[in-house]
Amino acid sequence: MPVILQNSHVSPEVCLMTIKNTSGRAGQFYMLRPTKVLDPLLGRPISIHDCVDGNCSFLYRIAGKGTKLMSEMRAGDTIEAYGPYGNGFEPVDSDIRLIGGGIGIAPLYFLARTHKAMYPNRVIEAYLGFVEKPFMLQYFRAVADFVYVRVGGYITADVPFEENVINYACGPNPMMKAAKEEAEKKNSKLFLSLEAHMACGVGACLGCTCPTVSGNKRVCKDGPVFLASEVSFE
Amino acid sequence: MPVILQNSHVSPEVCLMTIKNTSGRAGQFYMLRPTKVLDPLLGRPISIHDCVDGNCSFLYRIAGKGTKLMSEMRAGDTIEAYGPYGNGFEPVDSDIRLIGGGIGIAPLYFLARTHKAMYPNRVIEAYLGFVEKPFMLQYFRAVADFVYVRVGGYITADVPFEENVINYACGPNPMMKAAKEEAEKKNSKLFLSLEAHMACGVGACLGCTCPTVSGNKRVCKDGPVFLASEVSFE
Amino acid sequence: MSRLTTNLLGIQLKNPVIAASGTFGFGKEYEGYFDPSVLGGISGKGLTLHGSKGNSGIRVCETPAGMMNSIGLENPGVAHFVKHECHVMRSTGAAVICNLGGHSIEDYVKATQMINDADIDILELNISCPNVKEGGMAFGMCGKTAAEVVKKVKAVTKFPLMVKLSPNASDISEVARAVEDAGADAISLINTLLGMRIDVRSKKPIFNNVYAGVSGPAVMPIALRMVHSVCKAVKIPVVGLGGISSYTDALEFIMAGATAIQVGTATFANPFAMPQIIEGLEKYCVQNKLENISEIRGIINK
Amino acid sequence: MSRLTTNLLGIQLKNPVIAASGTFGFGKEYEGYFDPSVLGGISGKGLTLHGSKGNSGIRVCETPAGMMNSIGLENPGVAHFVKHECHVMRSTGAAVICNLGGHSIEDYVKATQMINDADIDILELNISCPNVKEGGMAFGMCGKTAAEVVKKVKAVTKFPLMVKLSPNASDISEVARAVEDAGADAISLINTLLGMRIDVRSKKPIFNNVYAGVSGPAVMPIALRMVHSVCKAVKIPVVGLGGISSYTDALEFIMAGATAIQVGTATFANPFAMPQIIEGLEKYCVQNKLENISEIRGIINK
Ligand SMILES: Cc1cc2nc3c(=O)[nH]c(=O)nc-3n(C[C@H](O)[C@H](O)[C@H](O)COP(=O)(O)OP(=O)(O)OC[C@H]3O[C@@H](n4cnc5c(N)ncnc54)[C@H](O)[C@@H]3O)c2cc1C
Ligand SMILES: Cc1cc2nc3c(=O)[nH]c(=O)nc-3n(C[C@H](O)[C@H](O)[C@H](O)COP(=O)(O)OP(=O)(O)OC[C@H]3O[C@@H](n4cnc5c(N)ncnc54)[C@H](O)[C@@H]3O)c2cc1C
Ligand SMILES: Cc1cc2nc3c(=O)[nH]c(=O)nc-3n(C[C@H](O)[C@H](O)[C@H](O)COP(=O)(O)O)c2cc1C
Ligand SMILES: Cc1cc2nc3c(=O)[nH]c(=O)nc-3n(C[C@H](O)[C@H](O)[C@H](O)COP(=O)(O)O)c2cc1C
Ligand code: FES
Ligand code: FES
Repeated sequence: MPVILQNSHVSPEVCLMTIKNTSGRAGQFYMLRPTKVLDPLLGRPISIHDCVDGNCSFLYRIAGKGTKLMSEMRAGDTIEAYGPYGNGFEPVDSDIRLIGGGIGIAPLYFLARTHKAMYPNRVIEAYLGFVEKPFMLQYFRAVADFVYVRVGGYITADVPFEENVINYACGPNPMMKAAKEEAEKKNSKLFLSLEAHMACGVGACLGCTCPTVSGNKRVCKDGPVFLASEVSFE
Repeated sequence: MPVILQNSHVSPEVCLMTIKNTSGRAGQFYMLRPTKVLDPLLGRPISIHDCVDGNCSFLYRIAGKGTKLMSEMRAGDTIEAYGPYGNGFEPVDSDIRLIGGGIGIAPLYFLARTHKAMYPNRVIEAYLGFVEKPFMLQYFRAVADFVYVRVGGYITADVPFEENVINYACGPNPMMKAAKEEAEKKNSKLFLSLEAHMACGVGACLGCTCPTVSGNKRVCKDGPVFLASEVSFE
Repeated sequence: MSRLTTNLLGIQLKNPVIAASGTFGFGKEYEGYFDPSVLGGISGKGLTLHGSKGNSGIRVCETPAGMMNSIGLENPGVAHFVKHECHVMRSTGAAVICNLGGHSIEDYVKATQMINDADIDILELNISCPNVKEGGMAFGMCGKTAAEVVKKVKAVTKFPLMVKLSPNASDISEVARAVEDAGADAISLINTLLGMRIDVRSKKPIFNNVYAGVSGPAVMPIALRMVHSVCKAVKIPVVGLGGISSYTDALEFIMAGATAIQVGTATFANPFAMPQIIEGLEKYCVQNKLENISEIRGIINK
Repeated sequence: MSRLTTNLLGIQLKNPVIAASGTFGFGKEYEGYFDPSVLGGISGKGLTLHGSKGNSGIRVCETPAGMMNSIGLENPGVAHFVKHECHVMRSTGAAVICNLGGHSIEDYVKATQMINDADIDILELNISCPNVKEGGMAFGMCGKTAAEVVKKVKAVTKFPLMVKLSPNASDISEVARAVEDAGADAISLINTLLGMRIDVRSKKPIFNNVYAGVSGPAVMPIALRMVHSVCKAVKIPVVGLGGISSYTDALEFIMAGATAIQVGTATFANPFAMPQIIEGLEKYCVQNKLENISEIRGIINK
């Protein structure tokens, strides 16, 4: 079973865990189970925040029971980690803009790193919104060309959606809905990394479906990354 | 929540855990819960194996889910420990004989230490039976005047029950039943520390009752130590 | 009046948290952990007319996030209760609920008459114990038999009558309506769900009775659903229980329509469960600016 | 013949472990973890005549040692299954069980006729889905309605017919006897238990449908009890499921009388659950010198 290499707080509510022998692409996620017993039962979907030398790190917010337990684990403990799951972000040779809301910034960092490595001459701008205290800014500053931070309110209001820049958004649903509307107005291409309650993570249970223009899609298997124009918010 | 001071194997199947700020008399027990989640749900009754400077130690066999989890805990972890529960052994100014079967030896060590401290001139003999490899013998040798060990078969067959020596037995039910029969034949006084599945440990649920000559008794509250002559084995 | 004060059948409970029958003795066993006077009420161990030694063999075992019991209503009998235990319960300072089981309608009626001499607040009629061979749950399995015993008991009791329903009933809302029509003043639910475990080593059922009652967090979603549908089916107050182990669990039952809640199995796992739930509800009211917890009662149905 | 070979309605299963409907797609989703050919069988996602988009809103949530789902039978429809999915299932190498739900008797019958063109081994009639508004579980709630649909389906299907029962039925043994009399060749149980959860923050039920189905280890003792009583009530083979997550759980069901078992929720928590159960059963047979697992089937009743 995968071993935890380190696990520490980056803020009172947010932790960073590195798990040995895990891998994946930006935008993919793992189902993490912090117990060996039957409660909590299901894995928790957590995006890959970075991956270096075959060890992925995960940035997670203590939201409830499962993430609380995760936050109490220590280096050397083992954790059930199933994945990598999902399609991940499609790397495109273009300037890109990252739009992150709260813990939604987690997968965007890995995307930024991957994009910079593949297309070093392309511009990466990060628009990061937080309800309270921002976190992980230094990470984004190290890799993005421009980092804009907002505390409170909607970060999407500040993003200059443009036709020739591709946008990637991850955050709470209302933020993503707003991003979709803004992007469509400006005719700007936008990818969303969606959230949904999940049971299996592999496409077997149909617990995570979201309606799209081409019918129901499974967030875990067909996503979590979708072109915003295809997603039908309820 | 009580902190674990140390936890280590004394044999592949048996561990010794010391928990800070716990207390009690020989023959009493704690309900230990190795998780903060809802599975396993109930505390596990484990006898006090020793108590030094306000820290009790517990000798336990990995029997199932709960004790397995206990065995994986480490110094510094916290554990839910409720107790001390039960009546414990009554110290008597007499020569005594301890009869332990397998992990049943756990509470007898503390009894021996207490007895030696109170009545240093009294003789303590320990008859310890094991299915396979014996464990903790050095502990008993340090405090008892005589230690007899049997591997396989019934230890009770080897115990010279005598009228003027008080016997204390703890072990699997068939052993205790045999001890009772032998002791009665020889008119020798015998105390038994009984086992029963428990839910509450405080006498509230009636889950642990055993039939006695004076009606049902709660093993957790009225016991776990009973005069053998009062216990009615089914 | 505090934010948690709850009126149940004319009795002022300090708060809506009641110790469930069979899990709290007659009120004194957990005194080492907390003062039972903090509780809204205590439902005592289920009584039967003549008392009983209960079932033989293993009586409790654990299941995933739950437990099973086959106590079989071990109890000292109604006469002993009236003479010795009801004072003990009264001395706790919590409202006193007397839980009564039985094997026949005559037993129930006789016992009810004897309890009239006791100092209690509410009579909780247990027609839902799955662990006794005759009677018990059998009365709670359908509306007709349930109504019959409720009518007879209601005719003789001088206390407010709460009837405890079985989740094993065919249609629990139907049973609820029947007991309401028969004169019940309140309903409590759920008792334990019928379950079974096998010891694979001995190749025998764990319990001598083969089946036993499942309780604890595992059954919480099932209990909540039943409480919700009974709240919609009847007008009398409903006391919800089944797997409650945290104040948010308690809130779910209250939001589904329960007037009060009971806590059973959770206390075994965590002796402080009830005081913690009370504290959690109190804080919730403060944070959400509720003058009384009743403001959110049944809110999901509104 | 291996120690685990199990004959179910004339079909030779490699072992008695079947993936439960709705938890294993059409057999390919867990290929990254293990080769599905190791399984005794696979029951595919429940189909309906015309297919369905399923329910809106949150569809799964966790409960203590269990989960709830309100998928609402999202499926591509029978025609699509016959054309595209049954070959996929066949290619896994495990026995192919087609799970069929429906909203009306006519639907069930029409769908059954269409499935006659498919390459499957067993038809599993789902009269127990709690998550669809019309039909579904309604058919499985009492013996009379259950028998009616079973009779009509049995008359037209060319495959062995297994009927999947609902634990929410009034008297599950009565339903079991009724479907046996109506011509069912086997029975599987349990489907999910009706439950509910409330989001205390939004003060609304978690699920748009309010109630949803509970599954997973939490329900295991309840499922085992029902399987045991159905095994005693009928002569046809019984396939047991509900909360099985280890080989000892599987043994309990087999010792209670089940011919085979299914595993659902456990696979979500641990993708290797089924291969581990198979391995555990195999070892158990070796250690206990069983030539075939069937030697302990129903042993607690002997
Ligand atoms: C594809 C994907 C990637 C994600 N990546 C991250 C990440 O990198 N960092 C991070 O902090 N969070 C991430 N989340 C959200 C994270 O999964 C939830 O916060 C987490 O499951 C909460 O679990 P809990 O036990 O702490 O909370 P509880 O409320 O106790 O969880 C109860 C149940 O609800 C589910 N649940 C609760 N909230 C959510 C949610 N927002 N999304 C999905 N399921 C939920 C849980 O998985 C669990 O099954 C991601 C979600 C998805 C779908
Ligand atoms: C008063 C008393 C003192 C004890 N002292 C010790 C001790 O010092 N060292 C030690 O190793 N063991 C002791 N035991 C036995 C110990 O409680 C069990 O081995 C333990 O509960 C098994 O839990 P598990 O989760 O590992 O096993 P599981 O089989 O997974 O347990 C399942 C359930 O059954 C109960 N259970 C299983 N076996 C027993 C048993 N033999 N007695 C009571 N309940 C049981 C568990 O408590 C749990 O609720 C004592 C028992 C009692 C009653
Ligand atoms: C050990 C035990 C004994 C019980 N005895 C009784 C009883 O005597 N009378 C009764 O009405 N219910 C009895 N119950 C049922 C509980 O009061 C309660 O209805 C049930 O356990 C569900 O609640 P819980 O999940 O909070 O425990 C008993 C339950 C347990 C676990
Ligand atoms: C997400 C999910 C989807 C399900 N879909 C179906 C279905 O389509 N048809 C069906 O008969 N049962 C369905 N079930 C019920 C399972 O097949 C099984 O009966 C139930 O979950 C109990 O078993 P378990 O505890 O092992 O999961 C579903 C269960 C779950 C959890
Ligand atoms: S989580 Fe099961 S299909 Fe997506
Ligand atoms: S364990 Fe509850 S009375 Fe003894």
